[in-house]
Amino acid sequence: MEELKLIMDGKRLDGRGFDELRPIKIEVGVLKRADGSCYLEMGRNKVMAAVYGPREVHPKHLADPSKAIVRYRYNMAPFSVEERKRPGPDRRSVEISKVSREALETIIMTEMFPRSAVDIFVEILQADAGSRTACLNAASVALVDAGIPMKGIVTSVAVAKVDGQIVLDPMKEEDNYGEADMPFAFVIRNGKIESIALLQMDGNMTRDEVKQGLELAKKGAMEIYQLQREAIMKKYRTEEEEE
Amino acid sequence: MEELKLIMDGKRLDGRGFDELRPIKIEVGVLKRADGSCYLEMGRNKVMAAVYGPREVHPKHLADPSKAIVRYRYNMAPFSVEERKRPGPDRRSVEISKVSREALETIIMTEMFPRSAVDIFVEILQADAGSRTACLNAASVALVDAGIPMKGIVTSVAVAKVDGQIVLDPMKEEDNYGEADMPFAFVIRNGKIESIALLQMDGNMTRDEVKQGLELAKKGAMEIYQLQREAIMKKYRTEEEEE
Amino acid sequence: MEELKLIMDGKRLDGRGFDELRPIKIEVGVLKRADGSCYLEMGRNKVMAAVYGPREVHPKHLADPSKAIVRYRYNMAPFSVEERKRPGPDRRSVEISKVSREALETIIMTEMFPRSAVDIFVEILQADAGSRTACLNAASVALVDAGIPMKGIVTSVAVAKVDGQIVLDPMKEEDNYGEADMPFAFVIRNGKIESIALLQMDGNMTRDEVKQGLELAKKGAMEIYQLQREAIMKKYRTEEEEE
Amino acid sequence: MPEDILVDIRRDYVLSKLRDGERIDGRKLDEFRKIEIKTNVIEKAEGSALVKLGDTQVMVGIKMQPGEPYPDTPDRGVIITNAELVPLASPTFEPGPPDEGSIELARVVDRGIRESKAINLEKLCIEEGEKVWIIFIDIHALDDDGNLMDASALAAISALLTTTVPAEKFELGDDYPLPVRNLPVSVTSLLVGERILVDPTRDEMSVGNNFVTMITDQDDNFVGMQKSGTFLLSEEKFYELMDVSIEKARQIREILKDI
Amino acid sequence: MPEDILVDIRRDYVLSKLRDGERIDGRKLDEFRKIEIKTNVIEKAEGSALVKLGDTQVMVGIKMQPGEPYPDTPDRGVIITNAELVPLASPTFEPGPPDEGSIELARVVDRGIRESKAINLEKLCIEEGEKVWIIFIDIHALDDDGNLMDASALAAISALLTTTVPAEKFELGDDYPLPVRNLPVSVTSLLVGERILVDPTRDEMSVGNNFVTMITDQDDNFVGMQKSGTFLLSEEKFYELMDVSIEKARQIREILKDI
Amino acid sequence: MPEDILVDIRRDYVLSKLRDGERIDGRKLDEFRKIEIKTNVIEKAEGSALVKLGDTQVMVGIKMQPGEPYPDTPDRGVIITNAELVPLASPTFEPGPPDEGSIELARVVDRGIRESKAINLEKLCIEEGEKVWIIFIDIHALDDDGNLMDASALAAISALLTTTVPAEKFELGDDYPLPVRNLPVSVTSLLVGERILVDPTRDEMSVGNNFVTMITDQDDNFVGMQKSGTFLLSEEKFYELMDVSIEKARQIREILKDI
Repeated sequence: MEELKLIMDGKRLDGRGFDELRPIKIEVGVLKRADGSCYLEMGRNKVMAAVYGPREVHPKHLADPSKAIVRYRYNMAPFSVEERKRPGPDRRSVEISKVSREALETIIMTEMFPRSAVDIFVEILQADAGSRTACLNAASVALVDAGIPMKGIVTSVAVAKVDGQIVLDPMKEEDNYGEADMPFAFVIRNGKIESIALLQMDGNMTRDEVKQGLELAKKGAMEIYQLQREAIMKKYRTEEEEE
Repeated sequence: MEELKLIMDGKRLDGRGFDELRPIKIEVGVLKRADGSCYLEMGRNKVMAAVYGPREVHPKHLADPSKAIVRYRYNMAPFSVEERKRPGPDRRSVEISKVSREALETIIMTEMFPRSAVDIFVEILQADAGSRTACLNAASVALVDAGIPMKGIVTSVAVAKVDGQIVLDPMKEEDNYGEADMPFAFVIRNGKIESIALLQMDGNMTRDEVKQGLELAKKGAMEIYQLQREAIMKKYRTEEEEE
Repeated sequence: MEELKLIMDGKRLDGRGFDELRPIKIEVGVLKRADGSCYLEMGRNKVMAAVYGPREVHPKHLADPSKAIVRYRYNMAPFSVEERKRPGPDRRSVEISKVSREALETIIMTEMFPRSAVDIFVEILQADAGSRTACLNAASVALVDAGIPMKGIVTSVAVAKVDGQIVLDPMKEEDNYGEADMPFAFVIRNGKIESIALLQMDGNMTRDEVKQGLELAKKGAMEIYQLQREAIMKKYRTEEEEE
Repeated sequence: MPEDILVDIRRDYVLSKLRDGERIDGRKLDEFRKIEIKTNVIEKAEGSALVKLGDTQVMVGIKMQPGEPYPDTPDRGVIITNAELVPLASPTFEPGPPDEGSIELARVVDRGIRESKAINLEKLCIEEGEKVWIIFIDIHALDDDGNLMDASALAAISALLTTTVPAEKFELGDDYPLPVRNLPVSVTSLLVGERILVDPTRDEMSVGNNFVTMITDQDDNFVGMQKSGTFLLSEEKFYELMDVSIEKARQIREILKDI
Repeated sequence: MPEDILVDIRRDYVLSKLRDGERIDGRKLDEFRKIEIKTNVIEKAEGSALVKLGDTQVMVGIKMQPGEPYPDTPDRGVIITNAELVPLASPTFEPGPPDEGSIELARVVDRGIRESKAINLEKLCIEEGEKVWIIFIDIHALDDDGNLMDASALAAISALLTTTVPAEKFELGDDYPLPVRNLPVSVTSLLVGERILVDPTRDEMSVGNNFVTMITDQDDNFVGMQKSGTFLLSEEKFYELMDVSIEKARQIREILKDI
Repeated sequence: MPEDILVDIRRDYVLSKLRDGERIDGRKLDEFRKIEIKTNVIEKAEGSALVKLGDTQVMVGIKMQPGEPYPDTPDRGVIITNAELVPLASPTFEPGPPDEGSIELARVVDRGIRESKAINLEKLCIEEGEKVWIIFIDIHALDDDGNLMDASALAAISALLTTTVPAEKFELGDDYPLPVRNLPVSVTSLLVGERILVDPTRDEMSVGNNFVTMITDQDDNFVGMQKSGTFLLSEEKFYELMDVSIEKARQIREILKDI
């Protein structure tokens, strides 16, 4: 394979600097049936999140008498990718659903709703690199929209190593041809990053590069957090105005 | 594809007139284990229907406290068609099972048997055009044989548009190369057609052709109904004689 | 296909006489989590058996109020055979699991443990001819190791017809190119063969050959039984010494 | 309040309004909800459309790739229609393989496209008997506030109208627009006693799943019909449904012509 | 009356009759029920047979098509045997993928055909290593009044005896009869205490699922055996079973010769 | 005693020891259990290894066969990693298709092998774009006494180190050793409050499934990380984990070098 130059003159293929996010668009409360919902674009990712709950658990034997169970389904529409994807979960979706659920479960006050379920469904309508982070950001907003009591908000972003450089929020080409990919999710509380809720990594990074990546991810997460907040507040403002 | 002439000199490929049914053969009570059963041939279709019930529902959570549930399984034997069919339900069978169940459920007095199930199984041993109508006719007789209380009898037949002509009870070639196919099922009560229990259509028909098709279907259904009655009565006569 | 000579100068391809077993190695109690376990080699077969129980039944509706249910899972590791085997049960495994379960269930005192389950899992790590017999021998020892009350011990061995000759414990080549294969399992009690717990056969054998095969199988089973006993006693001796 | 009591209340309300000939959202009996169609919403798809029918939302994406023709139509493209009623769209949808509801939805939508000959499949032959274009029509429900059928059918034909055959990607010459030559329109009605309610909402469906779908083409001919639900249909209503379906489809087809 | 009480009553009745050496339907211990065989009942199949064994009914259809040989037998046809215990045939059968009962049934029937070399597979090679005839033997149970095993084995060999290799359909020359050269016959017995009951009915099976199936070929050689059920078999009974199986199979083989 | 009470007792015991900075089996916080590796245990596999990590036992078998490359890497071999948590290995494992636990296990192990470029996939091309070697890495758990992750990763690389490419069997020239050029090592830690417990046992896991796995290569670079479990990780602990993972991996890598 010919060497692909992903960085030229200090700029990335799409003109971004190393520490810049892709454009983000967030809409809250876009679905009628769901208890909470959010449509989110992050670069070319287009995802829809819905939250149902707290509600009864089916099948019943899955219910936990001491707290709500949290379920998360990351699902790609067949038309969301270059080559049509066969419907239904594949191994990748199952892994992403697991780590995403674990990240969100840390902030949901599940002990307030014993024997019930909080179901989070995310549909990837168009996928680009970082779809799991886009989904987590959308899901987090949908949880707020559904009024689920939470100890903070989850905000997610990836960093990558590309042509030896650590960059924020990699797009498809950087993910495919870069040297490493590292998605994070953070818990943000009182406007500050408190801890890491999701951490994965694959590729090749030195200890220092990882450290550099974490710092960059935190910066990006704070920017996304502001957009999440604005979108939520905009909805509530609109609702108040309508009343 | 070369144009296939399906009608010549006012006759169809098998010599039938436009309003003629294929030969029909009905045998009642042919299975020991089932509560009711019927073997039916309609042209080259050969189908076997069995009814079990009212009986306990498994799994239990499917039971309805206010009435019996009705289940219908249209299943093709692997050897019933030109090219061997893989065992198990395909999408076509699932759709046919649904609309057939809905047709029969309208006449079964389900409210008499709360928490129970009436199971109707139809095996297509040989398939030709119109297998869903043959199955419904067999199932209807099997329900009578099982002694399930009903508000009428369901009789089913299709019409088709072939070389611009509306014909009754199309066979394989007419179904494959015709311009439209329209299966009906009717509820017959006190010897008269009361209403439509199943209605599907695909192809291309004008409003008038649809009307013409409905009239033709009603004529055919009345003939089939007579054969269903005879078959049932023959069985009861035989049983009385044997006693 | 060219004729393969499986017997030359009264010896088999691996130098064994007609009535000789392949080398057998048995280790008891090799797993920590299982209630009983056994690793067994029989020729090139390498199998691991584990027993769990008596324990609660899941799902609960499978429980029998009058006795323990017995479950048996014969499972081949993907790397156990020449060409990689897709994970999960195939039709052959399902049949072997059924007849093996039935063989062991005859000797387990299931009536002592109503509503519970005795689960027997056997993993084939490397397969050669006779893997079902190796598994049964391992499972039988694992049951003893788990302390499951039994009316005897099950010991299993196959015979084959090879170049017209009845031979004991056939290996792969004899199984593939021989004229018949006949696996047996016996119940041994008080050091004597009491009855047949498993019997299958395919190939072509006269009545006399079957009889000859049974006698040979009984001889082989008694030898295996001694090895099973020794392995069990060795473990208990070791445990006593350690105390 | 438990869900079944809510359903009872909703049904009573729908029925009491209907006694006065009114629908709970103020529509006329034969009036569709507001229709919004956005096309080309998914750039990675060969064609796509998001349809809003009131609060019901359905997205359809079209993917195309070369593949084998059916043996009996060696010179024609292949249509494969699939519907996913993902649990995001309704509290009653479950994850898992398609159930009878989503299979029926996909098959009826497919029939409308296929039987109206909306796509000129002869123009999708690459090499007779060897290679033709496979068209995947994937229906993805997003919000089920009733009448997914008509919303899906509308999204399907809208997405097809904006589909580009991706010939370049497969080194098969220049891209070209998918040849669409008919505009099938699906009209679904709910039958409540003697009334016919066109384009029923979820709330109206609380009175029962008594549907008839009729699909017509641009010549007002019928190309597909499906009675769906456990109820009996009189001959009289059948004829009435044909008339209303033709008329409503004509109106909706005007919207499609603007795509 | 609940089903389990009925089973108890039935079992007691079967056992009390047996104490006098009698079966509830008056048959001798080693007597088969009446056998009826109809062949060529499904014209679309390459071969077919409907077998009635008393009230037990099984249909077998044979389909053939060209396909790839197994790598280790590049010059031979392939047999694939499948059994469906459809819920039509018994209140105890469930819809769904084959369970262990139907898998065992299919595999034992298959073994009888295969090991008796009933079909001359060498004559079903089309092009060595590339293309051979695949024979699908599909067992379809219609009414299970006991001993589906022997009914299925009988239907399978009967269907094969009337099978035509559909060479013309695949442009592979003239059709010809499937080369069948042996007549395997399955005999299943129920063991009740010291008694051997040949061809058990459903009612007799209420005493326990203690079966042995033995399949012999036309030279009275054994080609397949299967002990099925949770019970112990004595050596003595094993030998008795061999004798009875050879004898009964001879009788049934006479019927087959008339096909 | 019911299982949940046992879990409570176990947890209390683990926690009370930890308060004194001790582990229940006497190990230091950053100490692995005894590691035993046996290779070439399955002759029919192209490579194999049985790893014991204390009482945890995992077997990995490698099978190789020619197959098609991925379209985007036409000149490289393909790795397929699969894990079966068979019910033999733990009372909590169920038969059936892989659940999320076994999928995560397989994918993390796969990532370590793949991202460290441990296998020189370019040397596994047979014919560019047509045929390459497929490597199946099958992880078979035998006894789960905790930390299957590290045991599986260790068994996988050990098995690969002893794998022979079976070229002769497929008539593709002489057999040759699989080209392995890196030694990824996985280190999994359990987080309990402020403590980091390396290589946790089953009993220790009773305090919660709070794991972080970090995989490093022979240059001490990170090639894979996975936080697994419902807990929050502080930045401080994250850096501590990186240090401990590098250090422990170095020690384990020494063992691998002796294979």
